[in-house]
Parts: sequence; C-alpha cells; structure tokens
Amino acid sequence: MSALAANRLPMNRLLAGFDSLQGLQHALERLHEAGFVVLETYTPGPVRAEDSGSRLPLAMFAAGMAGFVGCFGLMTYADVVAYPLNIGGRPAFAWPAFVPIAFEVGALCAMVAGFLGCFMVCRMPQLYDPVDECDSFRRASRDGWFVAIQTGDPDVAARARTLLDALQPTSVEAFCA
Amino acid sequence: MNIPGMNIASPDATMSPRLRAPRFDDPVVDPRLTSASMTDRICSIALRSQSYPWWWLAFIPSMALAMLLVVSIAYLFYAGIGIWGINWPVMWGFAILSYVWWIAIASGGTIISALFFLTGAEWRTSLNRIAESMMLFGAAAAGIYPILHLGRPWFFYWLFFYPNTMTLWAQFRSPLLWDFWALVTYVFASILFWFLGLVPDFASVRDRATGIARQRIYGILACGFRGTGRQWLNLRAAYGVMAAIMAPVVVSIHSIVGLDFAGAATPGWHTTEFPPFFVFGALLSGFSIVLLLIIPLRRLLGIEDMVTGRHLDVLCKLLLTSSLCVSYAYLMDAFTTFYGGDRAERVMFIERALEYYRYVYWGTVLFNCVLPQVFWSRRLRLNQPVIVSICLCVVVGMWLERYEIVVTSLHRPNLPSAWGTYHATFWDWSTLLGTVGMFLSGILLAVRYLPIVSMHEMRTLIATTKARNGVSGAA
Amino acid sequence: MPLAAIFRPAANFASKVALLVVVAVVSIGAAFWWLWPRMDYARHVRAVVAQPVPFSHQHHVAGLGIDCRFCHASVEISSNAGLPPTHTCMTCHSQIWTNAAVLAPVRDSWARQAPITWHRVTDLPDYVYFNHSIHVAKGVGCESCHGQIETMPLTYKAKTLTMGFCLSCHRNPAPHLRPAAAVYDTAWTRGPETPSPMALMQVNHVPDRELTDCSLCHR
Amino acid sequence: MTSREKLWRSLEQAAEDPAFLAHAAQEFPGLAAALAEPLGRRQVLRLMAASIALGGLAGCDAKYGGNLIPAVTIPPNIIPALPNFYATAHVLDGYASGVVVKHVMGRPVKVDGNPEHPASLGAIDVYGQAQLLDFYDPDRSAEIMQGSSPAALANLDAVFSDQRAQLAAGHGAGLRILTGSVTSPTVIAQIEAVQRQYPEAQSIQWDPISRDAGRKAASLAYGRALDTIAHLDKADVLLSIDGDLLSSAPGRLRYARDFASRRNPSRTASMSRVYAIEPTPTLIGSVADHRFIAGPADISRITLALAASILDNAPTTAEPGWLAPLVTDLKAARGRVLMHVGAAQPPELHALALQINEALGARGVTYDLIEPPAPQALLQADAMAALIADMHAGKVRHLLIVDSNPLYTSPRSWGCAEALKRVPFSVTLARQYDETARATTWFVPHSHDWEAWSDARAYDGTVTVLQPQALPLYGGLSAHQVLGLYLAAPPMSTEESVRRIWAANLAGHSTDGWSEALARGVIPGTASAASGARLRSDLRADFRTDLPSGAGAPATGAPGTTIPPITAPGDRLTLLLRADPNLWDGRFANNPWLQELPRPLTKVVWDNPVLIAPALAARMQLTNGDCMRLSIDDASVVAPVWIMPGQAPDCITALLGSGRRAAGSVGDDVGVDFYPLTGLTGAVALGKTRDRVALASTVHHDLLMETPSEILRHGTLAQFHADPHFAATAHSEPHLYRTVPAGPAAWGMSIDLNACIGCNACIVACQAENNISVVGKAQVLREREMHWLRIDRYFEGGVDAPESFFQPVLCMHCEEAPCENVCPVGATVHDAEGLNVMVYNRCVGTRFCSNNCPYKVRRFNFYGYARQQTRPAQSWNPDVTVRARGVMEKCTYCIQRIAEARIEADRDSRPVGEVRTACQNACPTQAFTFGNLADATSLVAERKRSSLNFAMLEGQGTRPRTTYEALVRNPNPAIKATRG
Repeated sequence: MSALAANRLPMNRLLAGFDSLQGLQHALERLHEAGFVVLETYTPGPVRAEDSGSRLPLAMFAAGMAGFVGCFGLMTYADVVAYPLNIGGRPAFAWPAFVPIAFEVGALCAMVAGFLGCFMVCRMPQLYDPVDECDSFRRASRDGWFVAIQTGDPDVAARARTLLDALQPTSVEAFCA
Repeated sequence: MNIPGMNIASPDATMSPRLRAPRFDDPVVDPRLTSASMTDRICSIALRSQSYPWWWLAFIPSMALAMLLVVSIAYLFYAGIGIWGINWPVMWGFAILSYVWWIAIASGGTIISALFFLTGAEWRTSLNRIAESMMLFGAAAAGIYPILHLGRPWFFYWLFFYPNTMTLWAQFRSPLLWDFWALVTYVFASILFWFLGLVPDFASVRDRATGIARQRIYGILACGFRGTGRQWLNLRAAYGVMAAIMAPVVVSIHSIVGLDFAGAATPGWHTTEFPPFFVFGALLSGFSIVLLLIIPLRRLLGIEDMVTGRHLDVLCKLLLTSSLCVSYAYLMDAFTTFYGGDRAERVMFIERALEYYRYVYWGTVLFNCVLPQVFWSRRLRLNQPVIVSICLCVVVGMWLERYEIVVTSLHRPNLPSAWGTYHATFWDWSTLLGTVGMFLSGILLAVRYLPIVSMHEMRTLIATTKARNGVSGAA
Repeated sequence: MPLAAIFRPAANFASKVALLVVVAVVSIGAAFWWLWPRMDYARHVRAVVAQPVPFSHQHHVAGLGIDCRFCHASVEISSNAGLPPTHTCMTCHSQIWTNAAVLAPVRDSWARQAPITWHRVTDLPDYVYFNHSIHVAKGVGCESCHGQIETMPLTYKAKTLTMGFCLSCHRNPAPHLRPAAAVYDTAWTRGPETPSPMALMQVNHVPDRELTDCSLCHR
Repeated sequence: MTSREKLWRSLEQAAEDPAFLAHAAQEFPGLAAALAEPLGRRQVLRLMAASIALGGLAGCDAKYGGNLIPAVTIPPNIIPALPNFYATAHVLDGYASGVVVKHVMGRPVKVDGNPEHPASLGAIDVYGQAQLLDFYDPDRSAEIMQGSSPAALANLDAVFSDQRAQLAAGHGAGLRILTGSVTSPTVIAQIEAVQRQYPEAQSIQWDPISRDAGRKAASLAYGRALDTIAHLDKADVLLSIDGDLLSSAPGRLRYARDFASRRNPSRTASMSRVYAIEPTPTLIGSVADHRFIAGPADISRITLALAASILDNAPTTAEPGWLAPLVTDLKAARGRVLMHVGAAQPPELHALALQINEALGARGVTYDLIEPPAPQALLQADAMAALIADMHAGKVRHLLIVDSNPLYTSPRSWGCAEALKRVPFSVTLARQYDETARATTWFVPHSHDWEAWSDARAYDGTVTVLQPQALPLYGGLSAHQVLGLYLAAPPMSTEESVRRIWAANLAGHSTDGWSEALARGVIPGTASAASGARLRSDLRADFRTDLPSGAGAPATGAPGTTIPPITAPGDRLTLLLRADPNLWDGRFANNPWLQELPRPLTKVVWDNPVLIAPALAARMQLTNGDCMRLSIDDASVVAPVWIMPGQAPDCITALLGSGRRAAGSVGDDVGVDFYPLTGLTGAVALGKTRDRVALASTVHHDLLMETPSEILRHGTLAQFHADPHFAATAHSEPHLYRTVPAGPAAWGMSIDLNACIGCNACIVACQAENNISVVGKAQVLREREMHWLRIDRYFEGGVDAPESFFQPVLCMHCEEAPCENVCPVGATVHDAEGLNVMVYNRCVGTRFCSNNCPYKVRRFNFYGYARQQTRPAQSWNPDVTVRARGVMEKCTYCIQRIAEARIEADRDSRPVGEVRTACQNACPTQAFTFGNLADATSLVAERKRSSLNFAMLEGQGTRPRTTYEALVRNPNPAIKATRG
C-alpha cells in the first residue's frame, strides 16, 4: 500500500481478481444478485465475445460519408465554378476523375474519426486511475480477470469480502477513490 | 496435457515447435502456451535491459544506410534531380519505380493484417504486428519518393487544394494527384491502425515493466488503457471497422498507382489491366517480405511456438497463388499488346523482351513466375533456407518488374527519333539503398522496443483454441 | 517488488494539457501558413520605400494637378509605364526650388549626367507580363492598382497585387471600368451620369476574349 | 573572365556599376544615328540598365524590390519595353546577307533576315542568328596586346607613327595586308589608298574554305573570273554534282527559297526534278529525287561521260545504268536545266559544267554569269602560299592580318607559324586573342560587325551598308580604323567614308536616300549586271580531260584550288575536308548555340567525327565513337568515326573548324582539328586505335527503320497525280466529347515537308527567341538537350544508299492534349485560342506531361541550365520567361509574339493581325506557316486545306494544331533502282 494511498479517504472500493473469464462471469452474476454496485471490470481480453454496443462504427461511417461528399463537392466547385480551365479538351465536370480522391479523403476522415472517437469514449488518455494503486491489478493486462465494486461503509465491505471469498478469487484488495 | 489429434501425428509432434523443425500440421499456436507465459515472453523481449548482439549487427549497418539516405536527399535538394539518371525520353526512373516497389511491400503488410483479420484467419494473429510494422515503414519509405522526385519539391504543397491567394486549385484529372491523396490517406491510416492495435499491448508491457522510466514511457504509450469493459468494446469495434476500411484503401492505393501508368497514353502503360495487376504485385511482394521477416525473427526471438510451420505453409501457398496471378498479368500484358495491334506498343514490347533491357524482362519472369512454382511441393514450403532464397528472388523480381514497367516502357516512345536509354547514377542507388536502410532500421526498432506479437489477440486465440480443444477432447 | 501506481493523479491533468498544446500548435501553424501570404506585411502593402528624393505624389498630383502621363509617358503605348528621366524633373526644377536641399540628387544627376536610382515600390514577379497600355486603353484607372496615389506624400504599394487580386478584376471587369476620360482622373468616382458597367464594356470595346487564360499574363 | 564576372552580377549592382555601363553602351543607328550626338549614347545605356532592372531578365522565382534607373534624358525613338529594328548585314567570307536586328531598350536581342535583301528575302541562316552570341561573347578580347602583355591605344599609335615612317622610306616594301575575302568597297578603297601611299605594299585575300575552283573554271571557260548565279525557280531539272547550293554557296538562302518554290506539287504546276551525284551526303542530296553515290574518282569519270554524251552526242556508256536516262532527261528539258558543281570539285569539272549548261541553253534562264562583286586573286590559295613563302624568305617586314586566322587554318605544311616568326612587325586584328594573335607582335581587338560602319556586297553584288548596332562592348577597333593607321592623313569617320562612296548611288536626295538605304538595308542599283562573256570554243582542248580518278587538279599537289582530296594508292581511300555546317572554318567555334546545334545529317553536337561509309565500318569493325588515326605523309590526326549512311565507301569526310586552341572558353579543345591534314598530297592511311570517344548526338540510338506512315508520309509525284489525297487519312476517329476552344483566334501551324531542307535555321531562331539554354556535351550525352524545335532525320532503305527525310517537330498544340490532363497542378492547360500553354511558374516538375506526350516535344530543366549560360544577362529576350531549375518547358508558338499582337489588336479594337513565329521567320524555304485558322483567308488555313495535309500520330486522337504536308518526290520513272 503506497504512501500516496495512506493519507487518503477510507478504503471504499474492492478489487477482486479471478484466474479465468468464467470465474469472473460467475462472480459478476453473484454480485448482481447480491445487489452490489459493480463499478468496472478489468480484463486481459474482451469480456463479451463479439457484440456491438459501440456507436463508433456509425460515427466512422458518418465521417467517411461527410469526407467523401465534402471533397467531391469541393472539387466540383473548384473545376466548375471557381476556376474552370480547358484541360486537354475534357469536360469541366469530370466527375469520374473526382471519385478516387473523394474516396481516399472519405476513408481518411473515417479512420481519424474512429481513432479519436475511440480515445474519447474509452476516456483515454487516463494515465492515473485509483485502481492502479492495487498491487494485484497489474495482472489485469496478463491473465487476471478483475472486477471493482463500490463498498460505501465498512460493513458493506465486509459482506462483499465474504461473498467474494466464496468465489475462489485470486486476490481481493481494497482501494480508495 | 492431452492434446487431441496429436496421436495421429508422429511422436515428436508432442515436442514444442521451438525444439524441432516446422511441420505443416503444426497448430497455429502451441497448446502449451498460456496467456500468462505468452504475455510474459513477448513483454520480456521489449523490456530486455540490453539488446541482442544480432540486433546490433543488423541495426548498425541499417542505420548507416539510413544516414546515406539523408546525405542523398541533402545533395538532391542542393543540386537538383539532374543528379539522377533520368533523361528526355525516360523522365521517370528509380524514384517512381522504387516508390511503387515500396508501396507494394507496405500493402502486402496491410492485406495480411486487415484483410485476413476480416476473414478471421487464425494464423494471421501472431503475424499481425510484424505485418503492420512492415506496412508502416514500407509506407514511410515509399512516402518520401513522390516529394523527392519533384523538380521543385519545395512546392509539393501545391498538390493540396485549398483557397490560396492565386485562387488556383489542383488538377483533379491527374492520376498523380489521386496517387498523392491515396498515399497521404494510406500513410496516416496505417499509423492510426497500427497504433490502435498497439494500445492494449502497451498496457501489458507497462504492467510488466520495471523501472520508473520504462513504466512511464510505456504508460504514456498505453494512454491509460486498463482493459475496462467499455475500452475493450469500443477498441475492438473501432479496430474492426478500421480493418474494414484499410482493406479497400490498400486495394485503392495500388489500383491508383497502377492508374499513374494506365492513365497515360504511353506505349507499355496504356492498358486497363494495370490496377488489378498492381494489386497482385502487392500481394506477391507483401507475402515474400513477411516470410523474409518472420523466418529469422521466430528463431531469434524464440517465438517458434507462435509462428509455426502452419504459418510458413500458409504463407508459401499464398505466395504461390499471388505468383500465379502475376504470371497471368504478364501473359495478358503480352496478349493485349499484340491483340491490340498498335505499332508503337508492339515495337516497345519487342524491344522490352528482346533488346537492351531484355535481362530485366526475363529476370522478372524468372523470379516472379518461375521460381515460386517450387512451392507446389509441401516439403519445400517448410524448408526455411529455400523459402528465404525464393523470397529474396521475388523481392528483387518485383523491383525488376517495376523497372521494366517504368523504364523500358519510356525508353521506346512513339517516335523513333525520341528513343533513348536510361542508366541509374550513384545517387539513384544511394537513395534506394537509403530507403532500404530506413525500412530495416524501423523494423529493428519495432522488434526491439514494441510488443512484436499482438498479445491481446493472441490471448483471445489461445483461449478459443483451448476451448475448442476442450470440446473436441470431450467428444 | 513494491508495486505502486506509475503515475500521479496530476498526470491526467498534464496529459490533457499536453493534448491541448499539440492541438493548439498544429492549428495555429496551419492558420499562420494560410494567413501569411494574405498579410499586408508579407505583401509590402502600405510599406513606404525610402527614395533618394522624397518625391510626393500628393504634392505633384493633387497639389499641382500634373497628369500621370507627364512623367509616366509611355503608359499608353507600352507595357512599361516608364519612369521620368531626370530631364523631366529639371523642366520645372531648373526654374523652381532651384536650390532646395531635397532636390540636390536631381540637380546632381543632371550635372553629372548620372541617373537617379529609384527604389521599386510596385513589383510583379518576373514571370508575370503586365501591360499598362491595354489596361488604360480599356478604361482601367491607375487607381485600381496603384490606389489613391494623390494622397501619398511618400509613395507606397496600395494593393496586394496577388494573382487573386488580378483575377478579381479579370473575372468581372465591368465594375472596375471608367470612361476613357477618367482613367487618369484621381478624383473620379462613379456618378449618376457615368454609364453603367455593362455600357462601359461596350464603350471601351473590352474584347470578347477569355480574360482568365493563363497565357494572358504568363509566357 | 573579369568581364563575365561583371556580367553575372545581380542586375541591381550591374546597373550602377560604371564598368558595366561602359560595356553596355548602346547607340542608335539609322535615322537617329545620323543626328545623335555622343551624349545620346550614354543616356541610352542608362535607360538600358533601367530596362534590365525593369524585368528584362525574367526568372521563375518572385523577388520583391530592386531598383529603377531611368535615363537622364530619354533619347529619341526609345520607348521602354518596345522594340526597335535596324537593318544591317551578316558577312561570311565577304558575301553579305541582309539582316534586321531587333533591339529592346537599346540592346540587340534577336536577328532576323531582311525581306528587302536579295540574298535573304527575310530568311537567315544559322551563322547570321548566332551573331547575337558572338556579339555578347564574354570571351571577346578587350585589350590591345604587345607580345603577351597588354598595351594602350597610345602605344599602338606611337608604334604606328614610326612604322609609317619606316614603310614610307621603303615605299612600303615588305608591307603585306592579309584579309579574308573582301567585298566591302570601303575597305577595298582604303586598301587601295594604303597601296597608293606605299606602292610596294601588297594585299592578300584568303579564305580556308576556298571557292577558287569556280573562278579558275570561269577563267578557263571565259578567259576571266565570273560568278555564277543560279535561278533554281526556273530549273525543271537540276543536276547537282557534290553540290553546295543549299548548304554553303553564297546566296544559299535565296537558292533555297527558289528551290522550294518548285517542290510542292499541290502548289506548283510543274514540280522540279533534282538529281544529286555526291560522295558524301549534303543537304541538296538529302532532298533530291535521285541521289547517286559516287566517290571522288567516279565523279570525274561520270562527269566526263556526261559531257561526252551531251556535248559530243557520244553514246552513253553502259554503266552506271542511270546515266543514260539522266542524259535523256537533261536533253529533254533543254533550256530549263541546270548543272551545278560544288566548290569542292576541281576547276575542270566546273568548266565542263559551264560548257554543258551553255550547250543545254540554260544560260540566262536557269543561271546568269556576272562580273564578280569584288576582284579576287584567281587562286587565293596560291596567293596565300606565296605570302607565306615571302615571309619565310624574310621579304615581309610588316604584316597586318585582318579577319583571318592563318596559324589555325593554313595547311601546316606551309609552316605559317615559323614564317610568322620571321616577320619583325605583325599585327592581328581579331575578336578573340586567337592562335594567330598570340603569334604576332601586336594584337588589336576587332570590333564586331555590329559595332562599326562598313559595307559589303551580296552574292549578286547588291550592296548593304553595315550600320553599328551598339558602341563597342569591349572596346576594339574596326578594320577601317586600323587601315586608317597606315594613312598619314587623319582618316575621316568611317560613316563618312562609307557615305561618300555611296553618295553617287544615292544622289539626288542626300540625307533621305542615305537614311532610306540604311532603313531598307540595301543600296538600290548596285547588283552586278549579267556578263556577256562568250564561251571559249576550244575550252576542253587545253585542260586534261584524262583526270586522274580521285578528282583532279588538286591531286597534283599544288596547294591549288580547294583543299585537295587525297587518294591513297593502295585502297583508293580519299579524305574529303569540308566546312563545318555549324562552325564554318572554325570562326564560330566559341558560339555555344552553334556548338550544340545538331549537324543536319549526323545530329552530332560538340564534336566533328570523321564520316565513314557503313561498308568501311563493317570492314574495319568500327562503331560510332571508335577512334582512328588518319595519317598523310608525316602528318596524322586521331579522330572518332561516325558511320554515315549514304557515304561513298571509297572516301571519308572530315569537317574543318573544330579543335581550336584559342577560341575561348566554349570552343577550346572541342572536337578534332583537321587542318594539319590540309594541303597534303600523300595517301591517307587509316589506323584503328584503342581509344573511344563518347559522341553526343541528339538522335540517341543508331537505327534504320521504315518510317511508319503515321509519323511521316511520303510518296511520288506519280502517286500524287493518281490521287492528290494519297497522304490524307479518310476515316475520322469517333469521340465522346469535343471541346472547341472559344477563340476569337485559333492558332495553328502547317509544315511543308517538301520545303524542309534540314538547314537548322529554325532551331537557332527558336533558341534565340525563346531563351533556350545550351546544356553542354555531358548533358546531351545524357539526353537532356533543350531545343524546343528539333528536326527529326529518318533514313529509309539500305544502309549504303538510304533515302533520307527531314521532319521538323515542335509542340503540336493538341486540342486534346495528353500532357494537360496528367499534370497534377494544372501547370499546362489550354487557352481559348487553342494554345497548349505551359505555365512555368506553376510547374512543380512531376514530368508526367513529358511521359505522356506522344511527340516528346517537352524539355525539362534537370539543372538550373539558365544560370549556367555564358551569355550576359542583357542578351536574353526580355519578353520570355527564363526557366528555372526543375521546370518543364516546350514550344509555345512564340506566345510572346501572339500576346503582343493580341494587345495591339485589342488596344485598337480590331481583330488580331498576322503573327509570325521565330522558326517561320528564319526558314529560307518557308516550310513553316503559322497563323489564325479562324480566319479562312489566312495562309495557314489555306495550307491546311492542301490535299497533302496530315497530322502526325493521328491515331492518338490528340487533334494537333500543327500538321504537315506530306513529302512528294519526283523520281525519273526511267530509273528503276532509284537511290544509288
């Protein structure tokens, strides 16, 4: 327990680790039944396999479309309205020639939107988080499946510990936030 | 631990792939691996306190070459592109052909990491990071050429279009402009795609790191990724869609590079088959470079149990396939030339195949079409020395192919009075070698300091294979 | 090993700040890159250039009402408006202000038959071939490009003279035209009796050609 | 050197630098000059300085600031940025051809032909145009030299005053004046004046490129020297034996015009037929209908046979087979034939030609005999040899050498160098401190023809007054001034002396006539009248008709007529030494334009390889660039070879004029000096050496193929009569879209392949007008020459006797230009009048446009070539942007001229008038026609309606604005195996 945490508020959270996804999932069910407030899970891989609750793909599609249309429009404006020039006797509105760049710019917009969007919704960069104080937490990026729950007053904490200990956790640790 | 299916294989199949020669029936990942052991091993590579001797042996010459690139560029900007071998009929030379070559290499990486991600190929998981690094540094090497090759490089920004005081815009009909934008998109997209995939692994390294400096550095790179449910959900979603975008982008950039030539009326260029032809080329060079990278690395980094015989087998099959595609393209090239009945085209093709540059042409055919045929043999698909030598030939062959497309097409234009020849100068070569140095230095740095296998994807893979084996074992 | 959080809580704030800085630097850089060529400073607009003789257009034009063509004699026949030779200055200044200190360089030039070296105020790149004669012939006033010259005690560049500036007129000349008589009239303003812009196009015989062709100015 | 550094300073500095001002001093000839007081000049030069600051030198990078330096007093006739034109003449070996010099702000920037001048008719040759660079040449010497140390004009005066005393004492014994051929009445008068004052003085005229044979022949045939003037427009059948009518004969420009007037069947009722018999390819041979290859030996034999069958109606011998039909053709066209023998052939053949022409009744129709414009020694070479002998003998005490470089050009066997050592006092008057100047006791810088008054006669005798275009840039004295030094009486001003001589012709109106003569560039009524001399009946009696095969008199070894061909006893290999088509006798060696001008047939630049026949090359296993040792007697020269299709196998051709040692920074040590082999009579022995020289040719591969009809279309007169449209394409390509430029004008060009004689005048004209850089041999070897206009040369048929074709290629200004839609920044676009515009300052240098140009007419600045030029800043054309490094450039149809025309037309609110491109102006044969296609009455529109009109690479669908008229040749149906 680091010096930092010592002069902090009372330990009002618990971090419980399990050595498998199944263990974690089981624990989550029990915690829910017992009506504990599950704050967050920290896992070495996705907890639910492939399901999409994320709105990012939609955002990326929108950005991509915007990029495509905007770029295509700009090119059309430039060649048809702003400064029409006779280029090798080709028509001013040479729309097929506008497609490639519009596509590339659209794709770029989508990629950027996805990247920034992802960081935003993931609340990154978040260099410090109270849970970092837990010694066991380092395993979360290796093979430890962790759940953090809210424990207001000590007796709730006690109940939580007893419940968790019954689930063969690899570790249970209190921390404060 | 009982591994089902092993009983049919020869006894030594139970040995770890790290201790024996690769086999076609190797699992994509050694069942002995666990998330923990895999993660620790990969992180330990990035966290080594001092580098391997072989690493220095490779890195110092690479860096020297990269320095040569700096010198070449400095002199180029000082003296002008007259220092290159380009001339009146052959206005494009090494700069463009090396650009195309590098782009193809980079694209190969993208195809493995993005396209096969979408197809859910399991063997792709452990190669993903290497392939993406290859994409990144290949794109970087390619990316400098379009600016270097300009007569007045300091005006390169005229290719962006924005309201300026001249009220001038770009010329959107030019394939070169398409190419410029495809390249800009490709380079930026590659970086984002590559980095997003790295974030969870940086987190793993951060948490294994000792010493405040490393912890902080990897901590910053990990941007505070902690594997929360929300992070996993969105990161996987974003990564998936990005992969879905990278796939068409990589196809588009290579088609557009093809259009740089097909869009011109020049004999030898003016053919509609170029866009797919160039994509085939990208596949071929991509697979060969990946093989060239993983074969030494799996040994040197001791990851034979993650990059197994199965990987070699698959990649060689793919290399053979793309070689067949390329061969088809060459055949069509010849066919359309003579079927089309344009005099200049015919003359140019005959000159290309039989005259001054004939060695380039036939070298291309030998390296890209003939040699890869050995991979019809399963035994040779696992013979690492053979694979390496074939892949080296293919890499050279792909470069020769671009030489043939760029130079030999240009040296025989419509008017016989304008015919000429092209000879590279020292500065052509120094620039090319310089980019090779830059590429290798980049790869080596990545190997040394980055998690060279995508750990979070490997963890999933290990889990799923375990699950599958458990099921089949019960059956 | 004693494990502890790698970062302090402050790191979160620091990282946010860092991000903001990066964004700021990039956007400010871009903005400057875009704005710089549009700045009067970069274009030397309203920058007074020191001359061997502090010649005042205000005095000679507004004050004495000397016609532009008296000094810029070839403006109607040549691409080059022409700069007055010392001889032109001396036509008057051999009679008046014969020993004014400011005019010493002029008298000296005449005495030594050595030219006066003036410093350029209005400059176009060498690859732009501007022709004065055609512009004045079609009713483009001096003022359109040289500004309110009659208000300049010391001469400065009045307009940006960017390509955009030229095109703004070449794309739609009509509003910039004057009656032939008013081309050199610094005081002229469009009045009720002035023909409409379209009428001026007719009167001044502005040719029916593509005025935004590159070949018009670049050779 | 120093002068060049000055010239290369930034313009602002330069304009204020007094040294620069002095150098750049200009003058106003013509009307103004008659009145201008000396003050006027200094003022103009200031104006000129100003003009430079006012954007005279245009570059591709914008820079703010700079100075404006107006004149103190504006001289008359000078309007800033508007051109002035002054007539004068270009003199080569004494013969004048009228030119008009274009000045901007008082500095010459371009030379064109003078339409009023009979020898020019507006056309101009490469030498005439290259004068511009000679005039500005920074290597021109500015210092009087005594021995090898600089001296002042005062010293010269002093020395001459006691020289005058000495000479006067001896009545001028030992005084010799050596000049090139002189037709200038003023100079002749002055020399006569000198000879009056010093009776013993002798004057010698000598040119290394000799025309003695003609004079000798005339004296044989008519008892005195007469000049022959051809009227090719009158000749139905032209027989040219080793002819130089179109290449080096005086009046060649006029001849070319007349020649072309009978070559395009769609315009001339009766097309002429041209036979050429020659040992080495010449221009006229290349455009002839029949070119027969005959070595020097055969030529004499054939000519004799010809003479026999025409003069004595002897039955023509069986061989060669074509002789009989040729004779028949000649006889059939009686009275409308011309037989011409080239200057390189011996006098006897010339005499025969004169006789045959008379016999065929051609005299007075297809040619005239005139009194020579200026008296000449019958055999210059003999006179020169005698002079050198006198020098050896120590008889020469005082030698003045004007406009001649004997130490370089005289046969080494004569020992001019040693002889000169024995002359106590010798003066060279030359522009460069050349080979001879370094050997004489005194050197005086010679003012350029544009820097002094003089006069000269054309090939037909017409007189042009040479008026100065500028004050001497590098000081220097004119020939008149130097000759004046010999006369005790202070000489009158040169202008005065010239005027005085012509007062008579211009009588009646004193000033006006003079001014008009200056303005028009000719003095009326000065052409020589046709001579009535009668042919000697016993002509052939007194010269040997049993000419030793191997051609003639010279073989006897008397340094007689032309530089003698040499016959080796063993293999009968003859060395032909000819004037260089670019460098002439070497006097233009320091001219970068001419050094980099592709030789018409070999396209070789910066070198003068020996031309050998393919057969010989095969026998000796030689390829282009292999070095051979040519030795005659004890003289030998090592030179690279060039395989010349159509060269006679029993002779090799070498060009004189290269390998200068003291020409200047450009010309020194370029190529090989063949003068050591002149004047020798022994056998020429060939020895292969191990050396190789990289020869720079603008045809970058040696290839002989059938010219595809999509590129160059040609046929015979028979074909044309059968179907006048035989060359036109019937079908028209389908198209998706078609944008027709709005206009008002529609610029286009038509090039008549029947007229093009490959003389290169257009190339130099283009280079001069458009500020095209010279890149040097190394860059040409790397295929980076910059000429916007090139003349493609195609061979067809066997290597030994191919048919050759010329095709000028410049930007086609395609309406659907492939270059435009591949440029990413729109640096090359179309304008409303159909011009394919290249906007240099927008170009970023991707070079895609060049890759996509089917005609490969685009040139790229791989380096900053413009910055490397040796020409001073003020010699550039101020109306054309000087292209920077990394920028593409190409033919613009002389857009600066179009722009000026547009502006003038718009200013006066009238439709645009005639615009002539530089190439069109220069072309002697009017092969180029440029103009406004929108105007159906324009000449170009008419030419495009010609039945021969075709577009190059029509299949590309580029719809070029430049089209060609197909080449039609008129072979004699009776001669089967046409060529050779």
